Amino acid sequence: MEIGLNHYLVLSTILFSIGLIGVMRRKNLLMLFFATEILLNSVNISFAAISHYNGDLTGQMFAFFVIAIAASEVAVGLGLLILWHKRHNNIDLDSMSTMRG
Amino acid sequence: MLEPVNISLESLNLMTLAPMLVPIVGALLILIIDFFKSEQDRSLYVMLSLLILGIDFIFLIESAEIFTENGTIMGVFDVMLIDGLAILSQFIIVGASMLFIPLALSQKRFHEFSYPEFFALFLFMIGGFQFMVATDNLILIFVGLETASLALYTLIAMHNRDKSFEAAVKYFTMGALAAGFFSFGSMVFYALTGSIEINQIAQVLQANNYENIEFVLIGVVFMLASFGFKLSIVPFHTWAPDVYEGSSAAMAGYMSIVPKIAAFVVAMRLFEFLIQSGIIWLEVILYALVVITMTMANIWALVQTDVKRMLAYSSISHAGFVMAAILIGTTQANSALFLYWILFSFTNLGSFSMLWISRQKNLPAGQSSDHSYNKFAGMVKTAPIAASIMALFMLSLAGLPPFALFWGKMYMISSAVTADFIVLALIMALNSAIAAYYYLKLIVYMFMKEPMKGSDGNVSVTNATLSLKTIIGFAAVGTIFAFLILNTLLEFITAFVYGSGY
Amino acid sequence: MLDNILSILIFFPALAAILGFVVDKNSIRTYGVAVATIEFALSLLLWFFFDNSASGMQFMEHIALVPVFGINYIVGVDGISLFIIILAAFFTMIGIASLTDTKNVKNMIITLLFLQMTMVGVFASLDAIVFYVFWELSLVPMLYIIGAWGGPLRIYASVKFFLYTFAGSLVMLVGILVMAYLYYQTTGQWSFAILDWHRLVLPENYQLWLFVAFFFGFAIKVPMFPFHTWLPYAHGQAPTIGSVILAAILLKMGTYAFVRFSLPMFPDASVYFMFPIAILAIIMIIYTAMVAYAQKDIKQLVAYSSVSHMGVIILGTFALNIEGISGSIFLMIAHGVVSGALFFLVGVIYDRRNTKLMSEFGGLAHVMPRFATIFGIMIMASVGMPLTINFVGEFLSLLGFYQQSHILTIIAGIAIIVGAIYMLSAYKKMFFGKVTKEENKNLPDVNKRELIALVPLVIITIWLGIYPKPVLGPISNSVESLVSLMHEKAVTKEAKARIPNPSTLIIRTTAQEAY
Amino acid sequence: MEMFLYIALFAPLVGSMFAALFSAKPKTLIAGIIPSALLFVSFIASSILLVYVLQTGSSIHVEMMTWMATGELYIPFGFVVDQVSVTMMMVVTLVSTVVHVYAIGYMSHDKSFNRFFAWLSAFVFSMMILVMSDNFAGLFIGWEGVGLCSWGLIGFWYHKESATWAANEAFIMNRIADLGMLIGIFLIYWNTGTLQYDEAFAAMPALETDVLTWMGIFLFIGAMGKSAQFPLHTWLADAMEGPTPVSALIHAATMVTAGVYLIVRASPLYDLIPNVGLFIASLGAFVALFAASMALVNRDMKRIIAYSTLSQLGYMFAAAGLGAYWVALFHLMAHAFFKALLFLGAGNVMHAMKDELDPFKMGGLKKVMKGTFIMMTVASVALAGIFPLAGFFSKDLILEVAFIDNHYIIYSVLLFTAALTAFYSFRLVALIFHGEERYKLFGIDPHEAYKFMLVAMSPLLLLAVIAGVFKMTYFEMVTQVLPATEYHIDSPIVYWIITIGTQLLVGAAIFYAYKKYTSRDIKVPDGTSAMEKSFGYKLLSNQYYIPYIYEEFVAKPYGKISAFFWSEIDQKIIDASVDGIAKAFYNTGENTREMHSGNLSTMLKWMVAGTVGMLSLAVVFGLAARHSDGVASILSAIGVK
Amino acid sequence: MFEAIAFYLFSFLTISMFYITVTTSQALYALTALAAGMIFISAFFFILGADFLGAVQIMVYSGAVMALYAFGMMFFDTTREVKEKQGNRFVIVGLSLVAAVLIVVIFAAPIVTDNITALYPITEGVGNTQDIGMVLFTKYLVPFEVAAVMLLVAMISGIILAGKKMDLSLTLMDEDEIKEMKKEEENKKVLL
Repeated sequence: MEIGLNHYLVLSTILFSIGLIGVMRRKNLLMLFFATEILLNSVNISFAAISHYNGDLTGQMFAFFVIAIAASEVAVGLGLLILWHKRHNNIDLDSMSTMRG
Repeated sequence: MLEPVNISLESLNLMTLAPMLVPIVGALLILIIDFFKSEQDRSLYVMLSLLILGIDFIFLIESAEIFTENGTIMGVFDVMLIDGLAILSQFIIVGASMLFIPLALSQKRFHEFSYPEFFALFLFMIGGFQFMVATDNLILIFVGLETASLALYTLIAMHNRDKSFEAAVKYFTMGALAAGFFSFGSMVFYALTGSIEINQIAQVLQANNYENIEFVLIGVVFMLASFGFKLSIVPFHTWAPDVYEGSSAAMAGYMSIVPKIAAFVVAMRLFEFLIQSGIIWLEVILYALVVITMTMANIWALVQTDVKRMLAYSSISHAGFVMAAILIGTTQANSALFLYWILFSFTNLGSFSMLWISRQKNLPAGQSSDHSYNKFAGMVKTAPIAASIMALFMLSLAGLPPFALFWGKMYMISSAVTADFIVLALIMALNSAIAAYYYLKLIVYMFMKEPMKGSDGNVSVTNATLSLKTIIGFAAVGTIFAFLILNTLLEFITAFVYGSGY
Repeated sequence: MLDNILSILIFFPALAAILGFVVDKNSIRTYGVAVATIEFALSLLLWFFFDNSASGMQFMEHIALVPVFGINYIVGVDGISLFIIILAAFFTMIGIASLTDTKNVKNMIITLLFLQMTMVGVFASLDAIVFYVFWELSLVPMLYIIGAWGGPLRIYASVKFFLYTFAGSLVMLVGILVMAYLYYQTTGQWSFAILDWHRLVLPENYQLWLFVAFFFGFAIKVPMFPFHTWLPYAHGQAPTIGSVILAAILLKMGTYAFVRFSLPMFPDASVYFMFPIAILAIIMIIYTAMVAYAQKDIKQLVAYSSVSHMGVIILGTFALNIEGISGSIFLMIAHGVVSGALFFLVGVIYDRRNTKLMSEFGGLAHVMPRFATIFGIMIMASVGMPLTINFVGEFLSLLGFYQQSHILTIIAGIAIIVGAIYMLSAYKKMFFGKVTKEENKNLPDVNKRELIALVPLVIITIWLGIYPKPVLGPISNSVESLVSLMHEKAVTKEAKARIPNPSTLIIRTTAQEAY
Repeated sequence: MEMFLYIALFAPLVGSMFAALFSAKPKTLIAGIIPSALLFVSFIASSILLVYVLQTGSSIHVEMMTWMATGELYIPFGFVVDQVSVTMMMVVTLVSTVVHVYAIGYMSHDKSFNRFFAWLSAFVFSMMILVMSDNFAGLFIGWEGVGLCSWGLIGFWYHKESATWAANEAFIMNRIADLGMLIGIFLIYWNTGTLQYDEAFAAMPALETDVLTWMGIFLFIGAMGKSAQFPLHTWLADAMEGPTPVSALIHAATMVTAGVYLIVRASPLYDLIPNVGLFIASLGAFVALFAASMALVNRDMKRIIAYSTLSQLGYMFAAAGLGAYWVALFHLMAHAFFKALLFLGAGNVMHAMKDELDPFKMGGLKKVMKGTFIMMTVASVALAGIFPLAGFFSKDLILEVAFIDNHYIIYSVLLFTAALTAFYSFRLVALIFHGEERYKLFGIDPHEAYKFMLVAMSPLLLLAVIAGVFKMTYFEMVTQVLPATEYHIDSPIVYWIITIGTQLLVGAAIFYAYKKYTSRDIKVPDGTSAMEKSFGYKLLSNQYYIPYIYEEFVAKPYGKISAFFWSEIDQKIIDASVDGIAKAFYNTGENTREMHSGNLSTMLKWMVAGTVGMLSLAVVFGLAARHSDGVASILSAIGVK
Repeated sequence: MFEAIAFYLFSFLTISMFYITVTTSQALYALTALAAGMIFISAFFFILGADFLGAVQIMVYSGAVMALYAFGMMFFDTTREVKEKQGNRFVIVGLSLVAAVLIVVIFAAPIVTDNITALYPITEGVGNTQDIGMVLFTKYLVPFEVAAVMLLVAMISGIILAGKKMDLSLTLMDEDEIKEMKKEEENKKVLL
């Protein structure tokens, strides 16, 4: 059984969807951030796979930058999280709705 | 073994990097100054930033001249793309930033402006946006975008109060999701074309005659979602009012202009060729998005009780309006986009600055938000000039001639008409009427109501300083006399947009 | 000086308004009167140097504004616009002179001067965009006047006024842009100059759509049934000066625009829509007259009567012949004078009693005979008594439309009956009978300041009613060329037939001596 | 001669404006004398013009200035003095001079004395314009002008509700007719291209009969209003609320005859359309009978005279309709004299009786008011048409016309009406001047009017007696412009039978009236007698219930419909839908703002939902791409390229 | 064959790990599962011959990111079970399923693409890292540098946000309070 590009794309999509589910259902901010990591990672698989099947390095480059971006986001995200936690002693996003309408 | 690569320095066109490098170097400079001599007054950083942006502006003028002579230039392994769009949008980005930065010198001290990091991050952000617009490489767009966004999240949070944290977290989280969408979208395009440069993508897709239209569309969907977030297109707009409310008024005004023009340029690069190639689905979807964004945002703005939130929704609506340019896709429409945005910058920054000068540290009793309508009641009696200027901005935003935004609106609607989007043109026009209601509401409060009891009359200008007033005066003059420079502006923009092939 | 007189007329009040910020509160009225008088004198100068025999535009000025996009500052007057400009200057002058509101009088006068700029601008501009600029800009001062000095519902009324007209104008803006695009398609260059557009012959289906687009903007301004409901509120709530200017000048923008834009640009569409519009106009005439009869508030009554008369103007305009169009333009001026005066008169009594309910009055003829006389004259003018200014306009309008449709004119003619009904019954309620209310027994008669405003209006009403020629002549000349333009431009057979060809008419200057 | 023309025309205007100067001031005698004097000047000028016209047989035509000129339309202020208009001028100036002088006495106690003369002279001026104009538009000016003055004079005592009501009624009713007139004018303009009498009439024979018929009908509608013909007649009786000199001048002698004048003026038109003429004649005959019947039972002195005026107008229309224009005009003139006299006499009585109008409350006044008694009796005799007074020559001529033209129905109606006329006239005279002195019951102390008032009335008395003498002179003069049909019954026997028969009939009616109403049994009716309860009496005394019908089925519904239009349609439908649009937007905003719950999770869900939505559309499009043709057509319909 | 087995195995593993991450109510489980998932993903990179990427993945995620999260979790109270109020599950599941199904359905069809030319072809016989280095420092030099700036921004942001500078809010303090605070700081410095 040959594993083709489509297999990887489907896998990537499934993972992406799991990420989406996480994004939508998580109320704990930390775990919500985990879900966004999943999103970015799932795409990386596709990039690597396309890169492999096309024999082109660009995909790997993209994945590389995505990893860098993900890492930076973690830094900022955690910073915000800590800030929020310091003030409110929770990281529940339901507590975060003072602005509305 | 790999062959060594020989590259001549000339072929790199390193000059293309100059405008972007200026703010980055400037940011580093500020960091270094802070490192050696901390506890400096904010005015130092404000002026320093202004100077750096000034230099940036000069570089931009330089590259504009080069563009008029040589046309589009690729640089540094063809990653940099300095075309008319890049230059125009950078003008807007840098110009708006220059208008914004003096707002830091407010009467009262606010957290963010007291720290040099703010200015460093601010300059980094500008650098990020400049990179984002000056390339057609999705990687660089992505990285530039994230650089800017991360800095922006921090800038918002640095206002340092609960609402701003909340705003930053919301913006950040949704931004992360949008980043996921962006990378997914890029992946689809990459899978289809083996390239992540928009020109290449366009060429390959055209060569293939859009065989895999479903795949293209999926890519487009994710890109739209991602840029929809940045441009606050309904239903990806939900962050906008909260973030605007949470951040300082000055910052909110800034956010309504600069990130969006950057996103518009990328959206233009990305979607224009698709529109041109006649993908009806994209037209329909953009049509729907444009109409929904304009109309719904207007409708939501109607029911707001806080001026800043109202302006937030109004900004969303304006973004939707301008989004129509991408749908229409003619040279006139794209020129209209830039024209509109330049005029919008003046007016919107002006109106947010008016909010900024009325900012109090502690909310008086009976007010639940910083800039509730009530606060402005009877302003014409206590501060007639301020009230008149505010009214001027509101009328301009409503699209009343001969103030700045009218010309943008007119040109945009004209471009819709010219491209046979008559119904769209009508919708765009009538939306101005809906919008007029909430702008008028503020005017009504200011001019036709009695001041609230117990207000000392000084509320509306409590945060004013000379530098703030200068900026507002500048914006006001720009708003009133826009028609005088319109011809020059239009010629300039059209030449640049046309020269870049859009 | 004469080369730029129109620009001076337009921008002098605005400049004066800006300088007015400096003038002390106590002297501002004198300042305002002085400025308005100068402006009026200038407008008379314009008339003096106006070539009565020429039919084309005069005093043209041309300054490039956005040449890339064909927007130019072009102004000029012909017989159609000349008198409305004079009227605007005149009403601003007597309005300021008779201003009785003491609250924030400085803001009021500055606003009025700005308003004057926009009014003159609308009637003088010959570039669609410049026209549109003034057209829209005129909303702002009026919004402020109604909203800041109005009655209890002033905010609702002012916002309604603004939004309604604004919405209509935006549709018109789209129309303007389409028109410019069509011009661009045909000639290859952008132009918003109305005179250029007049030369553009359009296919009928384009004309229809464009006509509709422009119609929305104009009809709401006029206001035509069923877009009229903002008007009673605006009038009912506005201060006297606001109502006066609104009725006398601002409403005329709509009807003027019909003559300036719709007719010459879309002759076939005008013919096509003639009957629907005439029917709307007739509904306006009769229906609003009946509604006026049901009013309890004298100001609302005058407001509705205003709508009713605007119906006659519309009817005259869409008669599409020289008699009708000249009549409608003359009626614009007449209606401006008469309804302006009526609003002044209502203001006089409102100042004294702070109520506008007719039931609060009665027998005023006993206590205020001079007031009753002037009111009576104006009411008679309003119902179209011959030898008053209104009659000339109404007669010509109806006469003109009679050529197009007998039945509709007969129905429209009911105007003279229903008009008499509501006006006379209102007059009876207010002035006749015994003085029943104690408060009314000692009301002072009109004072000097009020007479300053009213007497000139009475004089004009009668003078132009007896001798309309100085006004009607130039109007007639310009309308003649307008009609011949329409006739030439018309593409459909029906339009050619409906629009008379003036060159075949026998224009007489004296009665034949065959007697 | 032009100078006299202008003097005749503008002297009343000057008088009016002079009196108007004093209008706000208390009574000034001079404000009455000067206008009267000026009217006399006008009368003299008119007389000179009459003499000129009589002598030369030519007419004077002047064009003062342009009024309206646009397109093909050219309307000057042009005046013409020809045989017809000079007759009218004479009548108008004479009667009005008399009335003015009379009014100086009659109104002497009124605080609005000055205003009265301003209005009255203004009326004369309008009337002069009406009769002298050389075109239909000028006629219309006068037409509306007299309407206006009539409004001002009926409602002269504006503190009286009934007076102002009557004034408005008169104005509005006239307006209804004026619309017809206006349409007639439009028709004339668009068909003949001019409004000048001479040119228009010259062009008319070339027109189609249909058009001419419509012209005739519409012009006659105009005449119907001014001359209070059925069904627009109700205002005339109500107009008696005005001061009596007004009734004499406006509502008897001059204004109400303007309709007849119009028909006479437009004789070239009506000659072309005999069917319309017949209709006019029939309507006239009907109105003559109709009005006379109402006069039979009325208990208001002035109303009785008003109905008699109406009845006589019916005669004039009958004559004019039958083409006997000069006869109509002649009767108009004679009628003006004796009817004005009658009214002025009634005014004297009213003064004497402290404004009491019910003749049943008078009786036996001949003792205290000898002069008035004589004048009213003579006027009544003239009205009844007894030889040799004016009425005989004019009215009997009309009967003859009807007879000669073989319109026997009209003839018999008119004849019967003549009897009725005699009856009610002398019923009135008998009740007022003869019988018991019933007024004593009401504690009134009557007295004769001022001497000069009686003197002022005397020219009318004279003319009422001798007007018939001028018949042939008049005929010769006027037939230079009007159709000169002489009406002679061929067989002298028939002629004498008719003439004497008529006289006998009338005499019998007079006798019967005297007999019935001079008896001592006459009481003030209290609504209990059998006659008063009878249907016929009620019908007549309620004026055939026509005012009631107008009130119930026109005026009230009009008010209700107006109120309905305002409160239901204007406010609840039109305005509510405008506000509804605004509210719909606002409510949409209120209802959907929950989308911004401020909850991050919701926001994220919206983002995902938006994306998924677009994805679904993408798939749909994938399907649609296969059926692209159909889709494209739908899309192009909404404006997508 | 080996590739297929490896693909399915790791697919199963990553999917289940990520599934645990998004569904578990224990933050610690989630973190662990995420880390595991990341490492399994790197396996795909190795399978696909992207050795450098695999290494970076492990280093950055398992090293840096996870360490950061771990620190963060120490900061928060992670021992207790995370209670999450769920709104309408139907919406969540529905949306995700629709999204997944739509994309999967489309992707299940093979992508037919011509005209794809590898712009930066993988050079045979050269190590992946070397290959990448070559491209990274020529073509992607600018993005690389911008990424460096981005990391710098992230670093500064992290420091600012989590550091002491945000402890006192000048935004919320009155001007007088700020002045007092500044004075105190001055005094402290003098004392030091």
